[in-house]
Order: sequence, then C-alpha cells, then structure tokens
Amino acid sequence: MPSNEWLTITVGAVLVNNIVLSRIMGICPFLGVSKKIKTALGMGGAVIFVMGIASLVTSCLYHGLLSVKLNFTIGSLKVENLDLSFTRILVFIVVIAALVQMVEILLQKFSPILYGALGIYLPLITTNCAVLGAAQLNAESNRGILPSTVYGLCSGLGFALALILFASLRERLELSRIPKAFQGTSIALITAGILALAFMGFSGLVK
Amino acid sequence: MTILLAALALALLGLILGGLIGFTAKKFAVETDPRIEEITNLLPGANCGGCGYAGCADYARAIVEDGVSPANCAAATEENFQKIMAAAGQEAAKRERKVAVVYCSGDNHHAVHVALYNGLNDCRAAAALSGGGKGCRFGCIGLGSCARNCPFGAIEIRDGLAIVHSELCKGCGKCTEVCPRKLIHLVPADSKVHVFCNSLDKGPEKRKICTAGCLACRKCVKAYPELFNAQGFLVRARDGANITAEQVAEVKCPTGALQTVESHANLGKGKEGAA
Amino acid sequence: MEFSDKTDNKAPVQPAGQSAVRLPEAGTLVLSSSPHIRTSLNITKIMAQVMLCLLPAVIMAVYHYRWNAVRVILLCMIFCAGWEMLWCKVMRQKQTVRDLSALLTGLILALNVSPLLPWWLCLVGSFAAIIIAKQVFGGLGQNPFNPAAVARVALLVGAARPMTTWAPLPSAFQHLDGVTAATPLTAASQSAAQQASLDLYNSNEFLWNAFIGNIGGSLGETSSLAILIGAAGLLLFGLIRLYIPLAVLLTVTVFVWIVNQVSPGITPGPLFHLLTGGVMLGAFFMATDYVTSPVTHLGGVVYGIGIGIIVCVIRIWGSFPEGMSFAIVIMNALVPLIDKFCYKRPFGWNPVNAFQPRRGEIK
Amino acid sequence: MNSHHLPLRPHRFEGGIHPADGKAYTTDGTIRIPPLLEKYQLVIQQNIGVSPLLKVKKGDTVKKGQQIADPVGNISVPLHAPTSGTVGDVHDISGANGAPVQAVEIIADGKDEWCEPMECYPDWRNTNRELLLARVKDAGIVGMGGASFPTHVKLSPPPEREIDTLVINGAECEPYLTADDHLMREQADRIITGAGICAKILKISCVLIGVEENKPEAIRALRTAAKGQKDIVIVPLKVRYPQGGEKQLIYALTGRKVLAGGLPMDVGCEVQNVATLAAIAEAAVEGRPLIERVVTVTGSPVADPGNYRVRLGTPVRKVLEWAGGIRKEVRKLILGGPMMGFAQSSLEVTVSKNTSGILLLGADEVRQFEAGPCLSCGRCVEACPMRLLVSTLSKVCENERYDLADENYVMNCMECGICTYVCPAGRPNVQHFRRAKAEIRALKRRK
Repeated sequence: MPSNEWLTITVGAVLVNNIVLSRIMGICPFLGVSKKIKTALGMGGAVIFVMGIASLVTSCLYHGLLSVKLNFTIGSLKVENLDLSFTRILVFIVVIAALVQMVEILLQKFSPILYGALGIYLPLITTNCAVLGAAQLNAESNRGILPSTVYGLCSGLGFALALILFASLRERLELSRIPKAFQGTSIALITAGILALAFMGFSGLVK
Repeated sequence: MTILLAALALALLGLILGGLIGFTAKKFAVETDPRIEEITNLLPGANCGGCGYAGCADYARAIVEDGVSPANCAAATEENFQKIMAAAGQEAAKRERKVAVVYCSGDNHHAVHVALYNGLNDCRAAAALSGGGKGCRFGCIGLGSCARNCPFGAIEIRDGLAIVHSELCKGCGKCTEVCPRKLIHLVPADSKVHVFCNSLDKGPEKRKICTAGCLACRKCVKAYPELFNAQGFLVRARDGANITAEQVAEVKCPTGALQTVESHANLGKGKEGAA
Repeated sequence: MEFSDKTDNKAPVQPAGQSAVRLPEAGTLVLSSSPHIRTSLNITKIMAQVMLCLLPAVIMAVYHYRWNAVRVILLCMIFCAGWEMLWCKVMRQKQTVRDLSALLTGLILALNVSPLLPWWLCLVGSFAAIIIAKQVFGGLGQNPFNPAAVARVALLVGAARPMTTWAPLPSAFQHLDGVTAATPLTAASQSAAQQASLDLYNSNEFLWNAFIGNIGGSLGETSSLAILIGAAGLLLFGLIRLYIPLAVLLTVTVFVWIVNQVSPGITPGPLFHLLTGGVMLGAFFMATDYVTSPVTHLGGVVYGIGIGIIVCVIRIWGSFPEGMSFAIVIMNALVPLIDKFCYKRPFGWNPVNAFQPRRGEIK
Repeated sequence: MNSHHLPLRPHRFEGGIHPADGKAYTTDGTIRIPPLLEKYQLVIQQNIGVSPLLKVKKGDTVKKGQQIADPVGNISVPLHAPTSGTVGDVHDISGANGAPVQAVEIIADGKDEWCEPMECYPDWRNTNRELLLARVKDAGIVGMGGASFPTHVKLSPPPEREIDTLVINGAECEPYLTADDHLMREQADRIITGAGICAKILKISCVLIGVEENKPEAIRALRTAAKGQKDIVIVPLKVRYPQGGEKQLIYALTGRKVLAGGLPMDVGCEVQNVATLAAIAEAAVEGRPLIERVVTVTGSPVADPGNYRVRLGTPVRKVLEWAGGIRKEVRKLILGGPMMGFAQSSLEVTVSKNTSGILLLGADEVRQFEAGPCLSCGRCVEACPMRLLVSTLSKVCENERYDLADENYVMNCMECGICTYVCPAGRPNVQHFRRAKAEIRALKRRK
C-alpha cells in the first residue's frame, strides 16, 4: 500500500471526514459524555478501543466469511456460491453488541472508576452508529483487514479528539451566562454545529 | 434457501456470542444492591444536600448500606418516604414537616439605609463589608444568597427582604447555611406566628435603624406569658406554642414585628411599583 | 540619645460639640470592596479604539471599491447592531448595543466579505455573528468563537458563489490576467493545480502591489499596509500584545518556506501568503479578539502557531483558497484546552516544597 | 553577609502597575500636631490575635500612657491611655472593617499628664535583647503598615529559623498616602534607631530599607541618619504598586522568593514597616508606649489635606474637622489607602494602630462596580504580582465553583486590588476572591 493511501485513511478519518463533525455519527455519546474533560478522555479511549477491535473483528468476518462465495456440504445438502454479504449489517450489529457487552463487564470488574465515569454510555457504544458506521464504511470501500483496523482506530481517534475538544468547550460554557432557553443540550448542539462548520475548512485535503 | 442458511448462520452466531457473554457475565460478575437504585429513584433527585450527603444517589447508598434513616430527606413526598422506608426495610417513622422562616421584616420601606452598597450581589460578600447598606447588623441583607441557593425556588427577594413561600419550602435547610446573618430558621410547619426580628440591639438603637424591629416592649409577653418568651431585647414565640392570628391581632404589636407567616409573605406586595 | 524633634505636645483642648466645617453626610457614603480607584478604560472605549484602528483599512476599501464598500460596511454594521438590539429586546435584558461591540463585529465582518455581497447575505451573516455566535452563548465575553469569523465561515460554506464573486478593481494591477476578477489566492492555487509557473506571484512588482493594496479580495484584505498602520494603532493604544499576531505571521512564513523547500512549485513564496488574503487582518484584528483567545502569553503563542499551520494547510492543500477564518474558529475551539495547559504558576510556586533558597546569599 | 554583596539594582517583580498616585495633595508640609480632644473612643482589640483584657473600670482616673488593658497570652499586646482623664463607658462602635467592636471611652481632663515613665534604654546597643523585646511588647507595638500583628511575636522567630536580613518597608506604594514618607523625612534617626534595635533583637546585622524613588527627600534623610552604619543600606525602588507587598519587597531587595503559603522567615527575612520602627525606637529609647501615629488625611474633597500625629481612639469625624472638612461632595470614606483600604459608612470609626490614612474620594473619582462581562482581555493576568490567572478565577468565583478556585490558587491572592484596578469591565474581582478565600477556609475547617 502506498504511503499516500495511509495518509488518506488517517488524515481523512481524523480530520477531513471526522466521524462526528463531518459524518454526524455517534451524536448521543458525543453530547452525553462531553461535560467533563476527564470523562471525555475515558470515553474517547473506550471508543478508540471498541472501534479498533470492532473494525478488526468485523473486517475479519467480512473478508473471511461474508464477501467470499461459500461452497460446502452439510450432510446431503450441497451449497454452492453462497453469498452472505447482504447480511453484513445484521452480523455487524450482533458482533459489535456482544463485543461491547463483554468490554463493559470486564470494565466493571477491573476498573470500577472508569465504569462509574462512563456510566450508562458504555452500553450506548453497543448500538452506536459510529462503531457500526466505521465497520460498514470499511466493508463498503472494501478495505483490507489492516487498513480497516487502522481506519477504525483513526475514526475512534477523530471521535475522541472531537469529544475532548467539545468537553473543554463545555467546561468553559458552564461558566458562561447562557440564557435559560439555550442552556444544556441546545447550546451544545449550536457549539457542535459551529465546530462542524469550522471542520469543513479541511475539506479537499484528501481526495 | 439462501435466506434459510443466512438465518441459520445468524442464529448460530447469536448462540455462540450469547454463550460467551453469559460466561463472562458469570465469571466477572460484580455485586450491586438493586435497592440503591430503587431508592435513588424514589428520592426527589434535587441533590440539595439537605440530608448531609453528596446528592440523592449517595444518600440512597447510605440508607441501604449504613442503615441511615430516610427521614433526613425533607423533600421527599410522604408517599415516596413510606416507599423508601419499606424498600430499606426500616421501621415506619413519623416525619415532622419543617419550613424556613426569615426572622426579619426590615424591607426597604422599614429598614434605614446608612450607606450605599456597591459590589457583589451576594449576602456573604456584603456581610464582610459592613453588611451592605442597611443599618441593622442582625437583619436581612436582602441580596438573595438564600434565594439563589434554594433548590426549590421557595425564597423570593421582595423589596430588599427575603420572603419564604412556605408552600414551596421543603425544609432542606440550605438557606439557613448560606445566610451570613443566621436569621433563617427551620420551624415546624404548623407554627404560624413568629416575631420577625433578629436584632439583639437595645430598643432605642433598633428604632433608629428599623421601623419594623421588635422593641421588646413586651406587650405580647404581658398578654400571653405562656406563648412568648423575652430574651434580652428580643421576644420569641415559645417552642410549640400554638398562636392564632386572632391573638396576634389582639396583641397589636406596635411595630408589626409580631405577625403571621402569611402577613410576612405579603410584605412589600402592592408596593412593588414604588420599589 | 536625643532625637531631632519632640512629639510630646501640650495642645489646647478642643471643645466638644458641632463645628462649623462641612463633613460628609451619613447615608451618602458608598460601601464597596477595595480597591477604591479604577482605571478609566472601559469596554466601550476599547471597542471604539479598535474601530479607530480599522479606519485605514476602511479607507482603503472605500478607495478601491467606492460605493460598494460603503454599502457593505454600513449594512453589516447596521444589521449587527440591529440584531443585538432586537435580541436584547426579545430576551428582555439590558440593552448592550451601546458597548459598541456589535458595531465592531459588523465592521470586521464587512471587511471579511466581498464588496458585491447582496444585502440579504449581509443580514444573514450578521445574524450568524451576533445571534448564533455571540448572544446565545450569553453575549459579550461568553462566546467561545469569534463572531465575525463564524459568520464568514458560515457565509463561505453556505453561499460560496456570492462570497467569492469579486468586483473588478478600478485601480488594480491591470496587466495580470485573472487577478482582477479573482483573488490572487484563487488564481495562484489554480495555477499551482495546473502546474503552471508561479513566478508571477513571487515577483517584486506583484508583492509591492499586494502590500499597498492594488489587488482584489475582500474589503479589508486588499491592503496590508493599511492593516499594518491599524496594527500600529492597536499597539499604541495598548490594546493588544504582539504574541499572537507575530506567532501567526512567523508560522505562516516558516511553514510556507519549508513547503517551498520540500516541494517547490505547489505554492508561491512566504511573502505572497503574508500579503494576500486575510492573514494580516486575521492575525491583528480577529485572532487577537480578547474573548476568544488564550489569556496567557504562552497560550497566545501556541494559539498563533496553530492558526498559522491550519491556514497554510487549508490554503495549500484544501479546497478553499483561503483558510484564515476556518483556522481562527478551529483554534477558538482549542482555546479552553490551551488555557488549561498554558497556565502560569503563582509567584513562589514550587512543585516540591522541599526547595528552599540558599541562605546567606543574595542572588 | 555584608552590604557589599548587595545588588546594584533591585530585582523587578512580575506584574504591578503604577496608578495615578495622588500623593501631591500631602507631599509638602510637615506632620501637624492636632489639639487635644475631650473624648477618645479607644478600640480595645487593636492587634491580630487575642484581645487584651481591660483592667480599668468606669470612673477610674488614668494618666497618659498608662496601661489600661493587659495582654492575654503571647499573641496579644497591652493598650495604653492616649491622654490623662477618666475612664468612661465600654460600648460597641463600628470597626474599620465593618464589624462592630468594643471600645472604651477616655474622657480627657485636659492636663495630658504622663504616667510614671517606663525605663528608658538610650544606650540600647548595650542593653539586653530580652529587655528590648519585652519593651516592644509592653509598649503595645503592632505592625503599623496595616496588618497589626504583634511585633514582639514577629521579632522572636522560632530558634530553628535562621534570619539573616531585616527588610524595612519604606516603599509606601499605596497611592495618596504620605504618612511614612513624612515620618521618614522628619524622624529618619528614629527609624534607623528602630532598625538597629530590631536587628539587635534578631541578632543580625544586615538591614535593607526599600524606599520608592518618588520620595527623594526621605531617601536623603535616611541616608544621612544611617551615615557610618555600613550594614544599613537604603535601596531606592522603582515606583510600582505593590512594591511594598511583603513578598514583592523581599524579592526586590534580596531576590529571594517566599514560597506560596510561606512566611518571610522561610527565606531568612523579616519585614518591618518604618512606622513600626519609629514606634519601637520611641518605646525603647524614650520609654513611651504606642499611643499615637501619623495619619494622612487626604483626597480631593478634603479642604486642607495633610499628615497628622493622631492619638489612637480619635474619631474620623474629628480628624476631618481638623483638616478643614470637605469642599465638595464625598462618595467614599476610606481608612487606609485607595488600593487596600476599607470603605466606611460612618464618621464615628476611630483611628487605631494600623490606620495609615483617611482618604476621601469625590463622586468624580469613584467608578461603580458593574459586574460586567469578563472579556478575558488578560490585563489582570499581566498585572497580577502573584501571577494568578485572574480572569479565569474571577469567572470561576462568580459561578461559586470554589473547588476550581482553589485549584487555580485563589488562596495565593493577597488582595492588592491591581486586577480590579485594571479591569475595563469593572468587575469586583477582589471581592470575589475575598469571598472565595473565606468559603474555602470554612470548607477546609469543616473537613
């Protein structure tokens, strides 16, 4: 793979097509866990981790099972050219959900502080469109296993970056005299909108 | 055929993953008491801290794990209170409803201003600076630290005086903590008459700085010695004394410091335009 | 032992009672916390001074674009003030238009747009600046993003065509094809894309014209000279420190120089990038906006470097020809983080309390 | 350490400002001696620490300089009668910082007779240092620069602390005030003697006197008085507020930084105010207790501003009468200087041991606080001599986030008022910080 392409994948995933600010995915945890930089850091780490693993596992599944024509016999049943790629969304959902569940249980066991900080948002990653989206985008552009994992990690990094940036802004907003009508989620959405506008400046960096 | 196989494959996948999750859940399970969550949901969720714990969830944990009485929560409704008692497995107990009372009637029309205060809109900050503009060093400063700290919006600053809306007050006691003059007290909700003055100054001194202070003329004590109690230059209603509005009307307090909670809550009304 | 004076005095007893001299009356004295004296500088004065410093740029804009410039500047200022008044009215809060901050925002916005901008886009831009970028955050002092930069970004993204339609410059550098119709930045990036020669943009003649303002562009972007005069004014009034603008300008210079060394031909030289587009205006008047820039000097340098890098990246490799306002808004978003990491330690602070200055020795 | 190790130029502390100093009102002239009053209201607790115990009762006759209150414990100083007469009532009057304080009335008999004088130590160089230290305490001397901390406690540091330098504060960086300036000009020999006594008590030799450059006469007078004493060095300092701040002064003169939360003795220094030194000299050499001090009466509304040698317990009303009253409307009455003094609402407040000035400000000089929005312009951050992030702190305190305020070192604030002076938005920063400090202290106490 030429180095240029790696640049496209990484810079593209982190800045240009930032999964939150450009693709508008994973808004729920983006708004929910961005009140404090500390929790944002934890959440960002969790997302990088989950996205990396999910991308790895799903692309393995995709390349190993779903995108190949299957030929096998079960007893008398002879199956030829079975193409299961249309089930990929279902399979991804199930696999990712199971994966996150396990991460959650392990986290609760081994790092109760992080678990307490992430609270109800870990299960949110379960059905998070950002994680699923990364897997789906990998499948769509037919990336290999390694590029898929890198893309997943970088998307997670992009998510974490946006989240931390946003959390620091919200920590500052907490000290502002925001009119009552705009407090809370509404000002968060406006801020996110302006941030997304600014990130559009990066468009065209990677073709 | 393909559909069938696909469904079969998915089912198989589900089965494997389900088994895996089940295994991890068993293997790495962490015990939590479900009652904590239940009680947290039953508590009002205002996180006022009136119970002495860091928020409702913390209090719920203390109720379940340390066996603390739920009666410390003044804000929970009676119904929820009973449910919490049941959930925590504690004996039923009676809770006395308390409300906050501001022992001062020196609004801008009654208290004399000896200086102009310019600075932070906060009673504690003003208290450190001669106590704002009013002359009385015991009375309400009127900058509303209590009102801002009330989690239930039960205190209003009207005409430079804190007024408690007792129907909204849950008796959490936050206001009594923040008041630098310590003139907000929690009293049983059924005692409706108080001497609304906090000044320990001598009568003539008080007269110079406030027209609504208790002058300790003892008119009320003479009429109803069993209901009132003079302490130096200040009269207080006795604890548990059940004083009626009629008795107040009969005593005819010369400055109006002795009054009902209702009339105190109506202080400054109708004058708002002038203020 | 004798001292030179005697303090033991026999003085007549002053009689008690009221004296005739006038004394302060009770009840008229103000109680307030120290300090009791204050500077005469206030927010309105600061805003007025900044506007005064923008005057050279305004004069150049009017000289170049005549009535178009007057129209856009007046419209933006009036609309901004209007939105601010309307907001205060609707939200029933104290009227804040008198602090002149809305007018200043309008002026900076006007200097950031094309002289041919239709009136309704001025209205929309002013809305974005005053309402969306400022007032919903709580008004002056609370906004995390520079209002004028946000408005420009919004207009650039939402209405690219009117924002990049430039008026032909009556007095411009006529013998450069295309330069009068498009901004030099657009023309240069097009030339670079077609791998044409960029020598024109590095010529002394072009750069001189860019410096004094004989090129096309947004109202305030034409003349670097006018901006520099204004910047001198800002420094003279003591309104800004040089940390941020210098960091921006130096970063742009160094970055472009490095790019030119590594892969020549993809972009004109550093001087071209400094003198064209909004770098000067942005560095001196927008990036230095008090509210949205870091408070410490170190933070200001980090912030300036960030702006410099982002603006170069967008200009050289991005699809927008100009990236100053994008860079400013992105770095605005980073300011809370910068403030978190670029703090000052208090006087006498020490990580380990074990440190004790050595005794008996004066450094 | 010898004086020849001294820096040629004093160090420059970070931050600071030079506000319009208003010293011209009272620079000229000499210290005036006001007439005797009929009544004095002597505040009983005039020192930080434990209040002394009154030992006279109503109707007792007292002589000038007679001890009328005994110290309680070590961190306490006695109190002396400002004139001869009879003791009157004890009652509450308003104190300098607003809270009511107990005061005893002394009704003058007009004779102004001294009591039995204390023993004098004109030959203090050969006097036992314990005797001198005891005299400092018996004379009721406290820090007269404003802190009013008992001086004898300051002069007896714990033995494990090694003190090598006595730093004398003659900076008088507060605008408007010239009391120390006049004291230095007229009683330079007393100050130098006081410095010598302190140095002897502390068993050190190096004395550094910092005086701001705008007091050339004072510098000259001190140099003349210190002639021949090699260990006493007068260092002219740049005119910059808060040059007289304890930590700033130590840094300027010695280059040592007192750590946050630390005391001057941590870096081997001891700071005394010139007025305190003069009082020490008076007590030791002439046997006179502290019963009067120099007070600057100034401000544009004052008809005849000047410096007065005022007896303790004199009501501000009387002092203003001596100064000819006012000639225009007054908006503020301040005890102390304009940067750190306390605004008063009453003219009945009395002069005490730490009252360095009585300042009146007219309506045109007082700008109201507005609690405007913080622009984060950074002027306060640049000017803060303690290097605090004032703009952040101010916002944090406004939102009552005292946890964040503590994280941002609000406890290091010395309330010099610079951040508030320079703020274009007119935010009452100092008041924010005072409140935050009080809250944080209360929180820590509860823990």
